[in-house]
Amino acid sequence: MPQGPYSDKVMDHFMNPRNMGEIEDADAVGEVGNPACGDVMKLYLKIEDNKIVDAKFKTFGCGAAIASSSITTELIKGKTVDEALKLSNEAVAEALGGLPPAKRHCSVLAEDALKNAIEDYKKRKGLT
Amino acid sequence: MPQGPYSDKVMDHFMNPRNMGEIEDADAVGEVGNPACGDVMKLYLKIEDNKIVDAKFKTFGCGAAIASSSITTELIKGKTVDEALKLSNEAVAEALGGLPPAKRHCSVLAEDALKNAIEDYKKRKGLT
Amino acid sequence: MCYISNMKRTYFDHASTTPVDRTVLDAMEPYFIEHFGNPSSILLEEGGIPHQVVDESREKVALLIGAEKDEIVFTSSATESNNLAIKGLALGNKNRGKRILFSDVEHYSVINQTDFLRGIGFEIDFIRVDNDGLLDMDDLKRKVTENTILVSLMHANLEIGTIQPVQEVASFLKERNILLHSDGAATCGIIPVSVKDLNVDTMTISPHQFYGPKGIAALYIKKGVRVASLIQGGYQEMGYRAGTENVPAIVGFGEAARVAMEEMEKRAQHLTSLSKLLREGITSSIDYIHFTGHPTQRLPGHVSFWIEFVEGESLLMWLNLNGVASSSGSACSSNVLAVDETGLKASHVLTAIGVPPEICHGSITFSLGKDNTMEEVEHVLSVMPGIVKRLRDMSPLYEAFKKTGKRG
Amino acid sequence: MCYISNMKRTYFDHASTTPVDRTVLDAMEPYFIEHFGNPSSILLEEGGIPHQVVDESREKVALLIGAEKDEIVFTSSATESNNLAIKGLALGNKNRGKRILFSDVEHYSVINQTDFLRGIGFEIDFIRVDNDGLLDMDDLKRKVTENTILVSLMHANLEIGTIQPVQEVASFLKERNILLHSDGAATCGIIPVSVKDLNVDTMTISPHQFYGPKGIAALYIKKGVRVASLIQGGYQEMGYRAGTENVPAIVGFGEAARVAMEEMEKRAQHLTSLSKLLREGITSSIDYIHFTGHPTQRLPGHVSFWIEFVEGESLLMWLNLNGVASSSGSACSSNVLAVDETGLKASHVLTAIGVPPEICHGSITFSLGKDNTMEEVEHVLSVMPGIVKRLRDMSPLYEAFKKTGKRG
Ligand SMILES: Cc1ncc(COP(=O)(O)O)c(C=O)c1O
Ligand SMILES: Cc1ncc(COP(=O)(O)O)c(C=O)c1O
Repeated sequence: MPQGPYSDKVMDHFMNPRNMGEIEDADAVGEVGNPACGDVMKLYLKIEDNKIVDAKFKTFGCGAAIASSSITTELIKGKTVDEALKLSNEAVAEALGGLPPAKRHCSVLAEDALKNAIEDYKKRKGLT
Repeated sequence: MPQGPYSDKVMDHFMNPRNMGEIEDADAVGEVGNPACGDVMKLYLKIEDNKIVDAKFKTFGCGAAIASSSITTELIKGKTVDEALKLSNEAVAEALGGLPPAKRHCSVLAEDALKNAIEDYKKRKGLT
Repeated sequence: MCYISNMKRTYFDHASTTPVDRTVLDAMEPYFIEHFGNPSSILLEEGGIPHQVVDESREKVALLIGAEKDEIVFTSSATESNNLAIKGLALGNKNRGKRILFSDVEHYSVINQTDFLRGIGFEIDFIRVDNDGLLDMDDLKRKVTENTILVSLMHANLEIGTIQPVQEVASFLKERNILLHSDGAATCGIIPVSVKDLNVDTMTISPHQFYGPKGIAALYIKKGVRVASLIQGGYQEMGYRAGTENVPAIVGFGEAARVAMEEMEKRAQHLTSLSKLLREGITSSIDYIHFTGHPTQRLPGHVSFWIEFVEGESLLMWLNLNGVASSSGSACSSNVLAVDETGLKASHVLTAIGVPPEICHGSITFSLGKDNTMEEVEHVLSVMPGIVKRLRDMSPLYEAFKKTGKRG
Repeated sequence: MCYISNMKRTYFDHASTTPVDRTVLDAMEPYFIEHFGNPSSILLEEGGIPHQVVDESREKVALLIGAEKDEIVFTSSATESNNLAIKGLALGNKNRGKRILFSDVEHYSVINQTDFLRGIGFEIDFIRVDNDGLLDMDDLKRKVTENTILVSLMHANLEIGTIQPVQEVASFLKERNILLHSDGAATCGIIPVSVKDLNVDTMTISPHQFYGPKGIAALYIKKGVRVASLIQGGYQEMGYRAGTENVPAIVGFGEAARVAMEEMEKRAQHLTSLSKLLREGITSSIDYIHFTGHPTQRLPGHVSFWIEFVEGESLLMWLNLNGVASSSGSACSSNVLAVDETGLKASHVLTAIGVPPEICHGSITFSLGKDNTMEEVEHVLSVMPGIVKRLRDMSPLYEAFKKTGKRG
């Protein structure tokens, strides 16, 4: 069968998103995007000893946005906060087997959501 | 089978032109047209007692020009000179079952050839 | 993207394109090989039949919309017809004025001509529509000036289904000697159309929306109206459109038109009853849903809506994964292969009918066809609620709404 | 106009159009009904295969002329390609100048753009050709000015068969930063073409001259060259050409291109040997005959000539009645269905190569194809002398010539 615009990896994460949901007692929450633009991502992190022990997301958006959020939670779980901060949107897109040019902003959004959550974490910890 | 641009009558006269040839001792000869325009008609008449007893033509030109010449010789044979003069290009086209708009000038050429021949006749007779 | 292979497909996207009818394809077949000749080669035996069948097809297309045969010009697509009509009318009548008006809900093949037209000296303005998508007559009256030569008002919009009051607009414009083009791609072949009654100057007709082939369409040009050609060359299509005739496609167009006329009433009844069920079923099973377009003045078999807290592309993709083909005015889906993000604007049609962009994130259009069945409607109704629930469960916007009762 | 029915036809008019190859039609078939989807609907399963096959066809067409895939834009005909190229290059580069040059032997789909282009502010001039139809380089040099942005020089002319020195012209123009469009409708798919070697900016490719379908063609647009679109609308063909893709025709184009590449050498050898015989046979049996076009730099299988004291349309009609399809640059035959006589001018191509209109009254072109046979050549050779004699016997011009020895 021919490939649609999305890689198999994107489709897999779209159909079977990993870590979808809320963390009630999250140590950090990041939310980025704008309803008027069509994408909103919310990322919940559980952090112990500076290490991300759990991550969940809720996303409103297109297939690429959902897949980007899903893979991001997978990529950061087990990482230290500093390691996680190094995750770039390119790395997110690459982990998904690539994104169509018009959808690159979705991986940027995922990177932003992560940065936003870690900022929240640092704020809560009084680290900034 | 579908009809081409020409009526069956035109095709018949194109394929089997009537009265094609020369009259050696013609009483009148008309020649009209211009090689640069692609059509030249030459009409030979044999006239006795003011009556056209024979008519022949030679024509260089397209299918419509050949058919127009051919039918004109048929239409005028047996007519008096004055009757023949009344033959219009519309009558020629009509006798052919019609001509495509772009080919109407061929029937005009036939009318002109006839007029030209009759003029020649009158000149020879000193009638003009 | 076929993850659930071998699933029976429910095709509810006839507005996008339709399969060619078997009878239409059968009619086309002889003109690829057996009667392949050039219709302009009329002095050759090879040209005879092609010439004749092009002529007969022109007649059939003319009949479909109540036109004369020599008022039909074949083009390669509805898009080309709209371009020929608008640029051709503009250039053919530029001595009378430079102002052109488009309705706010015209198809891209009309509105995207704006830059080209401005570049060669024309002035474009847009006429508003109301929340049902109907042209705002007051706005039309305000925007018509002495300098106005042309208005483009589509007959019906494929995204929201609304049928425009073309006849009424035509009457108003005729009094002012202003030309009217109407894009009938969504109506001709589907509902009865009479160009004489509608009183339009030009109208686009597109067969691949009614089981005819792609790569062919037509423009009705009312006798006496001046339309400059856009594509010049040989003397085909009475000089309005040069290029060797696409004979098989023209024959298929004619056949599709003939069959459409014959079956129009039957098809419309079938479509109307199916779409009524579909609409009722969706209404009763999904909350926070908003139907778009006019409730009654609309295309048969056309159901369009947007759902709060549900993004259009994701909904479309989930429907697809469940075997259902629909289309979406969603920002994303329409141009997912664009080279950059400039294509990702909200649908101009939804914006025009006043749908708030901070709540609506893409609409879905179900456009049914003659071969759709009750079972297919039921299948769609059975999968929709689960998909909507799934996407809402995942949505931070829905989460916030449930907690606060506030939207957006 | 079938008077001699059931006569086996000898088709020597491949320059006008060719039948679709059976393998090409077979390749097209699945895309009318089974895979009818809209290639732009890439989020739907229905769009997947159509999208993919359009992509694959683009690759095959690119390969045929040595281009990159994304340098190929599908259009509806060679005529449209020529219009897109010339108007598009003109409008896309109008800030650099307003002067455009056409060779004197361009096809109608180039020269008939003159009025449109002048109407929007461009200046057109024509470059002479020599008696063999080759571009006059000195005239080109004389006519190129600071203000010149574009030259259109066809790759080969279908009426006289001459292949132009496109590469040489390109080198001259590149130094002056002037764009070059070349109409390859007569060459691509028939002789080897490399757009990189030819160094053109745009080139027209037309499959219905090499056993592909009608209603589809392409324009090569060199990467980086600015071409404004002529038909605006949705985002198809990378924005150069809007409108739902004609999938079956595109697939047929790709297949025809693939087969043409594979068989090109074999076909050309066959054509060359047949046309050599044809030419020799005509030469030895008919007097006062003049072959047109370049003796060696010409299309394979192409024999063109005019005969003194014989009018083109009559000759063409008699050949047709004898089962032979040819074409004629004759004033009359080309536009016999025109609404008036304005179409009845002598061929601009014959005039351009210096054929005296008072002696020449239309040329005949035999363009052979891959399926023609030696027997067919012999049939043509057997009927030609009789037809010529018949028409001369009937001609007052020939009568005068015989009597006076003077022509015209
Ligand atoms: C109303 C309307 N007009 C024109 C078009 C353009 O049609 P095409 O892409 O076949 O040229 C469409 C396409 O869906 C349409 O909906
Ligand atoms: C050299 C050349 N260019 C363009 C064309 C136009 O082709 P079409 O009528 O298929 O658009 C022709 C037609 O014969 C041609 O010979």
